[in-house]
Amino acid sequence: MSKKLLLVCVLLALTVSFSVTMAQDAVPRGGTIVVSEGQQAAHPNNFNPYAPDPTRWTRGTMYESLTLFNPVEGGKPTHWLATGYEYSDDLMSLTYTLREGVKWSDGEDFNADDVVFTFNMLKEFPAMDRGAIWQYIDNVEKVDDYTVTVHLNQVYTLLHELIGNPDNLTIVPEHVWSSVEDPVTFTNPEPVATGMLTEVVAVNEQVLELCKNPNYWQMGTDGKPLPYIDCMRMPVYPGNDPANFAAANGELDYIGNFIPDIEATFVAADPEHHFYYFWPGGAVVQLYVNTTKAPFNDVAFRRALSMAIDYDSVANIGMYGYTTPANSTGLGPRNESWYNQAALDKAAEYGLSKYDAEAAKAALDAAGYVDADGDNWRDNPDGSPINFKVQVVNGWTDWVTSVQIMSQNFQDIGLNNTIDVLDFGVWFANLQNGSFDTSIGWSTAGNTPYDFYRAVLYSPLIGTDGLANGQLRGRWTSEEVDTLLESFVQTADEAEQRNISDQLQMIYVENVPAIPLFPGPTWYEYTTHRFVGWPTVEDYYVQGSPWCAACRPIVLTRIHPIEDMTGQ
Amino acid sequence: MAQNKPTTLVPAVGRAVPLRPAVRIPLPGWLRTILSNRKAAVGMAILTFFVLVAVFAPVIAPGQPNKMVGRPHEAPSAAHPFGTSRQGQDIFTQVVHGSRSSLVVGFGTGTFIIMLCILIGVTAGYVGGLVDEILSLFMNVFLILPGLPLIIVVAGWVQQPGPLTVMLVLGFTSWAYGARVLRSQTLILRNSDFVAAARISGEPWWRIILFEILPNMTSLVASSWIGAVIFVILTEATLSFVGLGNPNAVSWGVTLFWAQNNQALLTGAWWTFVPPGLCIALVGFSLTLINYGIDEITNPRLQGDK
Amino acid sequence: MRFLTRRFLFYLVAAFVAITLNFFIPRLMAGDPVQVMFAQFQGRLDSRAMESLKETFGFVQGPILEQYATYLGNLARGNLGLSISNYPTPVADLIFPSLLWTLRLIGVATITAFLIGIILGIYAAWRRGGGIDSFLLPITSIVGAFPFFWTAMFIVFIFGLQLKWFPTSHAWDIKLTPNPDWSNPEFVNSVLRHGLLPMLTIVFTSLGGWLLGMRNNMIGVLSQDYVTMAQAKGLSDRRVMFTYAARNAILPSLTAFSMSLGFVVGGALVVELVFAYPGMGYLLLKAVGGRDYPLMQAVFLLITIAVLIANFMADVLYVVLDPRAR
Amino acid sequence: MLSVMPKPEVKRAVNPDEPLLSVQDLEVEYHTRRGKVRAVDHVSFDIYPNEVFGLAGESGCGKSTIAHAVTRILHPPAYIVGGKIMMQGIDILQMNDDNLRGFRWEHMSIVFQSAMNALNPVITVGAQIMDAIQAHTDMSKKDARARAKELLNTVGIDPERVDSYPHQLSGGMRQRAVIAIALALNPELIIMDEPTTALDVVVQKQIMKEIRQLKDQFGFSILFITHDLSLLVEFSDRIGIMYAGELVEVAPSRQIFTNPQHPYTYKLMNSFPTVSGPRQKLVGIPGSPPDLITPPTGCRFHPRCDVAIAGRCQEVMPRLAKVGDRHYAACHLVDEKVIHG
Amino acid sequence: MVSNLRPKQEPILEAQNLTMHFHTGGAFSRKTVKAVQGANVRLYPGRVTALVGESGSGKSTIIRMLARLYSPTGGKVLFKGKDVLEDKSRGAMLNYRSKVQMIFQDPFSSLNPVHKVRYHLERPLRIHGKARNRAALNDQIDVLLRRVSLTPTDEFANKYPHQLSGGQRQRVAIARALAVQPEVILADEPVSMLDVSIRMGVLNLMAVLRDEQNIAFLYVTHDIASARYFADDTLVMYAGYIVEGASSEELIQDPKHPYTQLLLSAVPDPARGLKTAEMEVVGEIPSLTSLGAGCPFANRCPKVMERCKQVMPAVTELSPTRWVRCYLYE
Repeated sequence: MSKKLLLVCVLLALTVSFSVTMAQDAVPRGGTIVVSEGQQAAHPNNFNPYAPDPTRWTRGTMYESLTLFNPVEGGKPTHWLATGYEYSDDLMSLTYTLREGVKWSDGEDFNADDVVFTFNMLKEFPAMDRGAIWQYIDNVEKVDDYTVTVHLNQVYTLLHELIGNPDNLTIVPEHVWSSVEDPVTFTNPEPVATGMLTEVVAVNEQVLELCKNPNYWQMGTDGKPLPYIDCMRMPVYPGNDPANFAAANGELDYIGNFIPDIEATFVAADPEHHFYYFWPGGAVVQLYVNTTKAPFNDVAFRRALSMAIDYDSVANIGMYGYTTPANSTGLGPRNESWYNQAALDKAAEYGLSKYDAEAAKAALDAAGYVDADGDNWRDNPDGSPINFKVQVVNGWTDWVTSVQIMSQNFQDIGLNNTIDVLDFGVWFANLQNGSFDTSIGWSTAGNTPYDFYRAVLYSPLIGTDGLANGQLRGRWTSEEVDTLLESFVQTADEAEQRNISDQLQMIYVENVPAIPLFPGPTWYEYTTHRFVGWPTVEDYYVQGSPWCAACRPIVLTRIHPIEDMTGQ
Repeated sequence: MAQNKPTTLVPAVGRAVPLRPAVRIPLPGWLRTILSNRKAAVGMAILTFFVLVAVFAPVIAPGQPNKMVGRPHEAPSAAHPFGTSRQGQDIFTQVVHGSRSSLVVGFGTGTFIIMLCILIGVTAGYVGGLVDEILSLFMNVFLILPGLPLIIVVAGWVQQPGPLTVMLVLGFTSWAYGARVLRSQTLILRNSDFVAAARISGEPWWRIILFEILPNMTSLVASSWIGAVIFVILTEATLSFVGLGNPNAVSWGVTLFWAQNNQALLTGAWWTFVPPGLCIALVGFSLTLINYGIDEITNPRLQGDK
Repeated sequence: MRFLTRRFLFYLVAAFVAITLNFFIPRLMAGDPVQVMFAQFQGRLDSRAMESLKETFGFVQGPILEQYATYLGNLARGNLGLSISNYPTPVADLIFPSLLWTLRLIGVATITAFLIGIILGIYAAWRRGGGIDSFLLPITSIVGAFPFFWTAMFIVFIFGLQLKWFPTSHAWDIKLTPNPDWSNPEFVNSVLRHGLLPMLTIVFTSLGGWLLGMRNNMIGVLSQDYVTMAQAKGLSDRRVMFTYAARNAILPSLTAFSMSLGFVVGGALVVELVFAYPGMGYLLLKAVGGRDYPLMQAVFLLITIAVLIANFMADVLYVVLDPRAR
Repeated sequence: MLSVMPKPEVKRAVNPDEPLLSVQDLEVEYHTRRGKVRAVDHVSFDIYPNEVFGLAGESGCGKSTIAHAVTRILHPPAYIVGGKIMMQGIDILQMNDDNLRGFRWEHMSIVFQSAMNALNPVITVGAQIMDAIQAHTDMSKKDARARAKELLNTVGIDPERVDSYPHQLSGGMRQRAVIAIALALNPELIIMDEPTTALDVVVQKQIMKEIRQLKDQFGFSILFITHDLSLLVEFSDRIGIMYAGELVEVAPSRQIFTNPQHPYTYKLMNSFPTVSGPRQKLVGIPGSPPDLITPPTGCRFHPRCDVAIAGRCQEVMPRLAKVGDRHYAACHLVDEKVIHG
Repeated sequence: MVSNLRPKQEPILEAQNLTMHFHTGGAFSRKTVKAVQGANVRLYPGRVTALVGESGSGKSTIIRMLARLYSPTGGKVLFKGKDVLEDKSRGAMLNYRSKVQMIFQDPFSSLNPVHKVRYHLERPLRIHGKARNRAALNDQIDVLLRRVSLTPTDEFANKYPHQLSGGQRQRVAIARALAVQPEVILADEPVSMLDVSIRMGVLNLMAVLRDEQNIAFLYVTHDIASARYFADDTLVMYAGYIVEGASSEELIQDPKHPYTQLLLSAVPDPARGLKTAEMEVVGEIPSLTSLGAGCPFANRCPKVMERCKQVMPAVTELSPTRWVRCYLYE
């Protein structure tokens, strides 16, 4: 019996007691919240949750997943279509107990057949299996109408997280989808779903408007079906400018925009009602260095680079002060509970991740990187000149600015470098095939450090074609790391996982395979002109950003109008 | 009421003095000719100003234009006459240095385009026949195709922002108008008696093109060239603005791109987009004036009464 | 009618060239466009889906002519392909509503600009040295020297953000009705309000060209004997100005109009972008930004075809105005 | 304030000895960038009813400028700076625009040099005739159309061509159409500025013959301008010879041809070959006409004149003086009767 | 007077059955303008042959074919008995042009406005190797300008065309033609654009060249009176056909072809007065695109016969010195 089950029980109890205590409170209902995620393409008339990008909004809100994991609380589960899950003792199977009484929006009952159908559909159409969950699954078995067992083909103790992510798996109705010939290109114009927003009122070049599912299974604290709001409206803004004008004008309620100078533009427009919180829980952005090339193959050189960067400027100017410098382990605030203090101390000892140009110069001098030919630029110890490029994607202006700062920092310590602004396709291909010197780039963030270190260091990610997948950009690998990563997912014991994590962090600090710059901020603004109940800085009950598929359903079940707007 | 002075009918309507065919004064005098026209003279003055700014940019505004020298979005002050960008760069320095790339790209690409125009237009006009039919068809087709979308599509594929790309893309997509104009002029000149006379004198074809036809098209070539330069400067700014330029470069278009990117409108940082926009417009306007001047010089009818 | 037939054939050729360019531009570029095109499907599509996608876009294995045939075949069936950024939505579905907005906005704006420019040009030439000639003409040429997008930004800044007279985004107020409803007068009113600023921007920036062109043509025509003779015949100024002078002077302007239509449309697309107007301009930029090549190509094709149709309409008008072209 | 000249009921009832048109001391200048050009300098002549008065001279001598000045269709940069143009006793130059509009075409019309340019290419010839009629009368559209057809018939065009556009007509027909427009209101005077220059001789012959017939039929006068001396002499009743903006000789055409008094006229008459008569050596006139921005002092012809009187012709400008019956010449030699025996 | 048409000497330049059909209306059009049909022209040293016709009759096309500016659709051009059209090489062309030169109608357009007079004269001298060095060049230019009475020569050599009057320009054009020391000069309406007072000067200059340098002239004009004045022989052209040829005086005194008669009766001539019997003529010159096989003058001819409309008559020789293409004289 694992601690997971225990957790489930506790949570169930919590939920129940919560509902009970609040049951008598009347909550204002109605209204249409206006949502923007910034610049947005026209909404296609497509409600297939497995279509790549534009149907993001169907995931979680229209089509639901089994269990949601809250990134803010280190992956605390909120059960949704499932009421619980449990790994077998040999960790080779994962059994879900499904919620009873859930109905599809057309009135049909939701049951295990739908879940099994959805899993198998992903198997049959790998194009839809975007989370690649079937790489760990052998088969999915219906135990009874409300129990489903997933049989694994190898031990992988993070499978529940993969399955829980609405971007990877949301359950579709078998009675509708079984007759769909090619679900990959199916546009699902008349969606039948279990989610809270299933009624399509408008979908056109300017707006997407969804209204609530009359049969929704979740109950509010007032004992009536959720959500409290009637509808959700997503206007299309063909640029950040108009979206931000609208935000500043108070036309929007729930916002995931990047807004420059947000205090001056958005908050100052109405400090009473305009709020934001850019929780730095996103993936850490790093400066990748190509460790297959000189001088980047020299750890001393990489350490010097780590000292040379003005992290504060990068965070404040490049990133508008919306994030803070990262630490040398590469882990961000989302994994704060996993931080290895020993590794951080080690980093401090080396002087890593701290802007000190003099120290960087000294480090370079010590390692033999001095100006040999008198051109005022440092050269390699063998006398060959150093001249490298810093790659960045065209149009990603926060990164371009950050790179401009770093390029200047490197020049200041005598390193000759230029900026190479590339089209996304070229940039991406260069990172994949290793034809770059240094480049800014994203990493991966998960509920445990595993996701980050696997993406950045796990050598099998270099495919047989020589292309690096994940974010294995710098190509620094070691067998030790590979073994550590493999053992992490073969145990469900958190203590052992922590031990592995500590070792990985120490290795990262010692070897500097890449230079962590800052954790990615998550864009989230909200206004309280019309609606309340938002995650606030004080009560950040879930990640606020509407971009988070696992979070927005939770937000939508909490918010309600200030005063009753039903019938308006 | 008797009038002392005889009136003339509708004095507003111009009737040309029966002038001889337009007088073309060879190079030493071309500047004098242009300056004799008031519009062109004003245009030349503005353009000269910007050329001087470009040449003496390091003197006028010393320092790296992309260097972060101040706080973000400082309003204009003595230290930063045009304020600073969101990145704390000095807009004045950027605008001064931007004149270099804007003018170089403008004139460089404009020259490249006009070369293409001459090559294609004169070939079509001079060779005639099937070659002309085919080239003319292409000219007309390219003329009618919506230029900017085509440029954006091509630039979208090219994926290598930079002056060379701009030059090639604009050259590839924008040669048609000038080529067409030069072709029809070549056709006229090719059928003129003096070309026939040159052939009868035994002049070889290349000398006829270079020494008989081209010198008679100088004003046309000049105005097409200037037109191309205006087009390039505006289009380059537009391309940069929509994010198809190199955001690390220093040009007016790029400064505007960053202004837009940092939501200058929203933050009220007008100083980040007004100066570069004005500069583009002023250079464009000065060139337009020069073109009007050339038009008026070659087509006396368009001149004012005095 | 021979003239129109010839023009029609020419437009067919032009359309064909545009289609062909669309096919060859990506194939002439350095690097492997297919790889770039599908880079963003990284890990999201399996190989079978990729293959079928490639086939849809004509990026099939085999000789280039075969690819070309596939591409033409798809087009002939009206298959513009599937959008990459909005996969698997057909490109046509994305474009159609935007196309209508663009046609409405740019159509009305260019025709308005042309008509105003023509009329002002007529008067500028008729009263040489008068108000229009010495005052309005230089102003419009200065305005015309600004990049379209800059003027648009400026107008948004002043009238939209500072004075708040007009909305700065969208083609209609979505709070009024989420779906377009042309039977609703409030909706129509909203469309007009939203369209006014972008339209004025396009009108202001393109007016100068028409004005100057018409003025110069008009000056040329005014010195023609038939105008002098019409005056001598004792005709009213109105009749001389419009039936004798303007009717002839407008012909070259009309030709210039059709030739620069493509240019104006290009500039107008950028104006749409600044005004967050849900038209093709924004779609094109979106497609370029998102490397949605099928969408990009389709936008270009449709804009081109719209321009060609507009040109043909200008030709028809030309034939109506000039008996010599009949 | 002048009123519109009343139209006589029977126009031809005017005194044949009274000049119909009297041009007195007419001065026209072109204001160019290089300076003022005196294109017409103190020119005076009369035209009598039913007379063809020809003006001859080389290109740029001012003959077309006079034609345009008389009809007041000179445009800037040309300005009438002095003189009078009296039409039946009223000075055309004093008319305001409204008066002029009513006067012109009703009393005086003009036929331009090139019919191709004189006809509006985008409207039918019928409409262009009707325009003229309807601008001056309150004739209905239908009547005006009938009149247009009649006029076309008069000038020898099939009346059914009334709906033809200019480009659908041949060169000769176009010129006839222009003449029809000029005849539309039956004016007393028609000014013809090189009406047949663009046509070949056979068609020219036909048209000139028709003009003559029309003149005899309707009794109008013609101010006829051409550079073709043969045609001028053959067609005109009287001829004025112009040189460099000045009228140097006026005489009946026979007399001009057979007994020219001014050296320029004399040389001019000996400059063109003929198809009849003896084949003789012709010499032309050496030199070229002067640049009018800096015209020669004195007699403008003196630099090309081989009989110029030293010291006099260079300094004193000769005035037009009577040398015979209706024969005037502006030459210092005229008084002294030294020329041509 | 020695007959031109059956001369004792050989023609220096001869056009045999020269034909020119132009295609118009673009690549897809089948429209053909039959500009010249079966023209025969002979030029003799020291003689002027005039080619008279209305504008559009094809006379300029003939002269341009002889100048080898156009390639004829059919027929031959013989120079001193040798067919020259065969050899299109640059050498052969240069050789031909050193013997056959041309003067254009419009002196305002036949001189390139960007070049000085000196350049216009220098180029043929250089191309044809008439002057080896700068000094020789200057001498030659001096001689040429003197020949056409443009003195002081230094002054004229340094002028641009726009600084010259029409007559002076035409003299420059003549000087340019003379530069290569040609044996034939083709003059395309050389005086029609000039003022009456200076025409004679130019014609007389050419007459002097004919006499002194024994040059053969082809004089194209629409003015039959000047043909009579200047030319020894005259050919009359109508709608692409040469319809009559005779010595000039004979032609004027006794025109045979109805068109020639019409033309002469139409020419205004004050010396003749208005007494001539006028021919009643209708219609205008036919369109060259729609010419049938018949005589093109048939539709206007007062003496037209049925067969005139079927087939163009062949040449009828009336005397050793004249011929006509008309059924009236068969």
